[in-house]
Amino acid sequence: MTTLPSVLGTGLIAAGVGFLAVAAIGFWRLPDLLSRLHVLTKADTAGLSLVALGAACLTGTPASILPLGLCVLLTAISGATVGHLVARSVTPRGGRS
Amino acid sequence: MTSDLVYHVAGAGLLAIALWRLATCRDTLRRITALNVLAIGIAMVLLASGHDPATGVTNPVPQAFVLTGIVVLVAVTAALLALAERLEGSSDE
Amino acid sequence: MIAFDLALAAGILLCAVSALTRRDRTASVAAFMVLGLLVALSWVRLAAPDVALAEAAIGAGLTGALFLRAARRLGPLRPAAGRTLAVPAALVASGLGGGLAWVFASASPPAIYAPLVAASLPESGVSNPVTAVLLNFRAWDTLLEIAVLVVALLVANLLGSRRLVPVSLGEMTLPFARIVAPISILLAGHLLWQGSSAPGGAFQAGAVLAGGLLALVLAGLAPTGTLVVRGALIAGLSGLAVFLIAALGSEALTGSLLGYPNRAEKVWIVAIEAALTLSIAATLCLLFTGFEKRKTS
Amino acid sequence: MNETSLLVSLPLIAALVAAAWPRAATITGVIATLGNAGLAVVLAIRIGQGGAEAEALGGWAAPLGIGFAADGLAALMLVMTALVGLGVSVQVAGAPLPDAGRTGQRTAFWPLWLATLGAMNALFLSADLFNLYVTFEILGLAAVGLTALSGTRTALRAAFDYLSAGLAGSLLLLLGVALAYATAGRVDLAVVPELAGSHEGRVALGLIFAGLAVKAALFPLHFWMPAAHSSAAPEASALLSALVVKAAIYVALRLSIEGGAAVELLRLVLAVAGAGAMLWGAWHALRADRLKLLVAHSTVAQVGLIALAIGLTTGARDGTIWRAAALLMLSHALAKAAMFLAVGRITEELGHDRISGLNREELRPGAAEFAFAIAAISLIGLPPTAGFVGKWLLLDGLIDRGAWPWVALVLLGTVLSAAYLARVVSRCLRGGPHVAPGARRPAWRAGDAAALGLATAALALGLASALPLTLLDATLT
Repeated sequence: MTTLPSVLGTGLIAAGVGFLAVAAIGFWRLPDLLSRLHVLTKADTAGLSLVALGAACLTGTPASILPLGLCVLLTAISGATVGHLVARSVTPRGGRS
Repeated sequence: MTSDLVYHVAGAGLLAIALWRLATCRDTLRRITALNVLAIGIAMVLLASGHDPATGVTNPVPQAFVLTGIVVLVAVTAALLALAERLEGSSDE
Repeated sequence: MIAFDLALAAGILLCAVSALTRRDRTASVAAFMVLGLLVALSWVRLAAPDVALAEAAIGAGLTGALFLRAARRLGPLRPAAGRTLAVPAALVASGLGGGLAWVFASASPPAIYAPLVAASLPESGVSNPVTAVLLNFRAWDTLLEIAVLVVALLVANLLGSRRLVPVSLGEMTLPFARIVAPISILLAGHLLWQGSSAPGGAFQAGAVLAGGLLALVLAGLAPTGTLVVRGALIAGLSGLAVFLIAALGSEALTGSLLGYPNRAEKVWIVAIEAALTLSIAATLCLLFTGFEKRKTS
Repeated sequence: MNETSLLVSLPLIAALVAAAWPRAATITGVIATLGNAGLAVVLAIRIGQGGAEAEALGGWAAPLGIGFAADGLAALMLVMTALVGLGVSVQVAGAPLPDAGRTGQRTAFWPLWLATLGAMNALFLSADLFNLYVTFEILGLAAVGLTALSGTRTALRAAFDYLSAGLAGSLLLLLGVALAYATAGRVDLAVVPELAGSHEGRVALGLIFAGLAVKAALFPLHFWMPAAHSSAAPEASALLSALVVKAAIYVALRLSIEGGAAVELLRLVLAVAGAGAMLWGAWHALRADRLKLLVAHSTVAQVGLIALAIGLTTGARDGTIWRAAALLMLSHALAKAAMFLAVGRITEELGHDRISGLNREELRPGAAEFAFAIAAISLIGLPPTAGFVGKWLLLDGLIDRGAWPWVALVLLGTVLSAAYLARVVSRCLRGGPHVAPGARRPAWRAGDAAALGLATAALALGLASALPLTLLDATLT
């Protein structure tokens, strides 16, 4: 069972979960909305991509890589868009940040 | 202790919380949320009953019941929310 | 895995309490949506992936969106008048919950459905047992369930629920809508086709399609004229019409309501499911966007 | 094609047509209601002659599939629904349309009524607990639409309370069905005797009955009902009070027949709740100041009487009491629909529905007042109406068993109903010196014809009560 892809996959997933944990702690500890957003959008995207990559290594079939890639793409784009919208809603109208 | 028992207890817990909220709260949106939580609780005990820990398979018939329940619930919730919004609007007029 | 189950159950209960006690409406709706996602996860653990898909898409996603719309329109929670019933009600409710948990945990159903489903599955035309139950063995339940959706649509139409007017979200949202909408169409088709042999089916596909359509509407990319709303209403009604015609047609052919002709079951089921997918998507979309443009606020 | 399939599918198809083409809504609605009545009568005749029929939908036998059980009781309910529906449809189709708002209301009425009709038919035929839950949801939503039809704030408030109470009731029912599955492993109606044999099963039946009690507005779970039934438009009130409430009662009756002697405790609770409802409803009807509120409270009382009859059923199929309950349901449906339609007409003529204002000098009593009086006679249970036959059978069965306290309660309820209905009848049928010489007569409207027709049907069924009773003999065992 301890082949290279499985070790690599487990490592990647662990790293991804670490990213997500850091993001969660940041969300909890940081003082204001914009810095919380900053933490969430970036660390989440990175964490999820690492988890997906790890999962792809673990399964190793092309059929599972397509949905995983789709997951990463959708989370990345929706995370970015939602982050933008939330930031916009708190920025004073007309003000550029 | 099996995982089925955990979900039975969690489902009953959801039922208890929802019933408590239904009995004590008058706010329309809160009541609708409580009814939704109640439905989730029912679905959970139903699925946990249909789960066979020996084979790890869940009976498809209760699964179909829960699926039907989810769709029915979103329809009724939408109607309730439309009524609640209409009520709110007519009190302002 | 028992530790995971315990943690999940604790999270579910925590979210439920939070959704029902937070004074801030948005926070309460957010807790409800997280509850839906955690519940979907628990249903994966209970080996019910079809239900998990539907719960995530409909229970958490669309219901949550409906709640958010209502939270916005209903305004903040008014402080309740001083009621002292909370403690006795909590005692009664926890007693009831404990009793129910005990009753449910002590009951173990005799295996009646499982062998019947297993024996009849080869004749049902599909190999996903949940789809076989929903569209063949107990198709009458499903037909009536679609009727519930139709009646909800009629009630919303009657109430003239206020139409959602998309505010300008800026051009940053355009790429999102432009990517999500086509993907949702592809995904809906995939779920629909896959439903006959693996988790998926008309409800999951319809919900995903509705999500894609809503992304277009909210980004201001979809037409919202009166004619479009009317067309969507007809599309919402058409699913039940197709199902009813198929029911009566199958009776004319085989002498039994919803008894599909032999060896053509899969064609009938997939055709009905395709019509249902479109109609469910239109219905869910309309229930969210509303019908009437009204001037109030 | 089979009548049962057409009975459940035609109303739904017509509802879709009426919703998609609002301009053709009235004609579609009238044709579908007529067709439904024809089908129901044909089915009832066939069952009366050939006995009960059972059908497995899609060829999948219960417990896996869903069965239709078309027996005498179901056929009686189908005919009842068809008759009341015909009356109400005549009233709606023939009503004058003074303004555009009314037109919108009328086009919205038809799809909702047709969906109600389809759901009622499906409910009466269904022999599966989960399927019953789904039909209840259609019925609940359509009924809420009917309540909200008039669009006033009180109607909307009542509709909201109605829908949330109805949803809570359905969810209790669903919880009971879930527990029934967890106990017995299946949910078709034949499982009820098995459920009655174990503790868990009895809890499941208790939950189902509690859900039904909420839906039937049984005391003390009736809080939502008088407001909903008195604030809706008259045609909607007639449908809600005469038919929709009966759906839950019908299921309670069906379950207690199926359950046999084993559900004794539940039935006792039902009987006590019924007695409570009878007294509470009568008390509030005696004190009501508005006509519609009086009629709505009288529904609480009458439903209580029917629940009492169901509760006192011994479970044996040869008993008379459950037949009495079925007959009381039929007579209450016809009389109550006639009464609400008549009240609608009276309100239209007078411009208000205050009971104290029914003594008027400038307006002669018309057909609506007459219809109200006949309906009242049937509700009180005076001969020769169907209500009389129902009450007679009930008392007969109770006296046979020597259940004297219950006999006294039923008689007390009868006296009370005579008292509160007399408040209205004595005022609106007074002629002679009270009416000024130049008093005008109210104009003749379709609503009068509908109310009179339904009231006459309640009267005629008393004379021809052998028909429903022979039909009931063909009830499934």
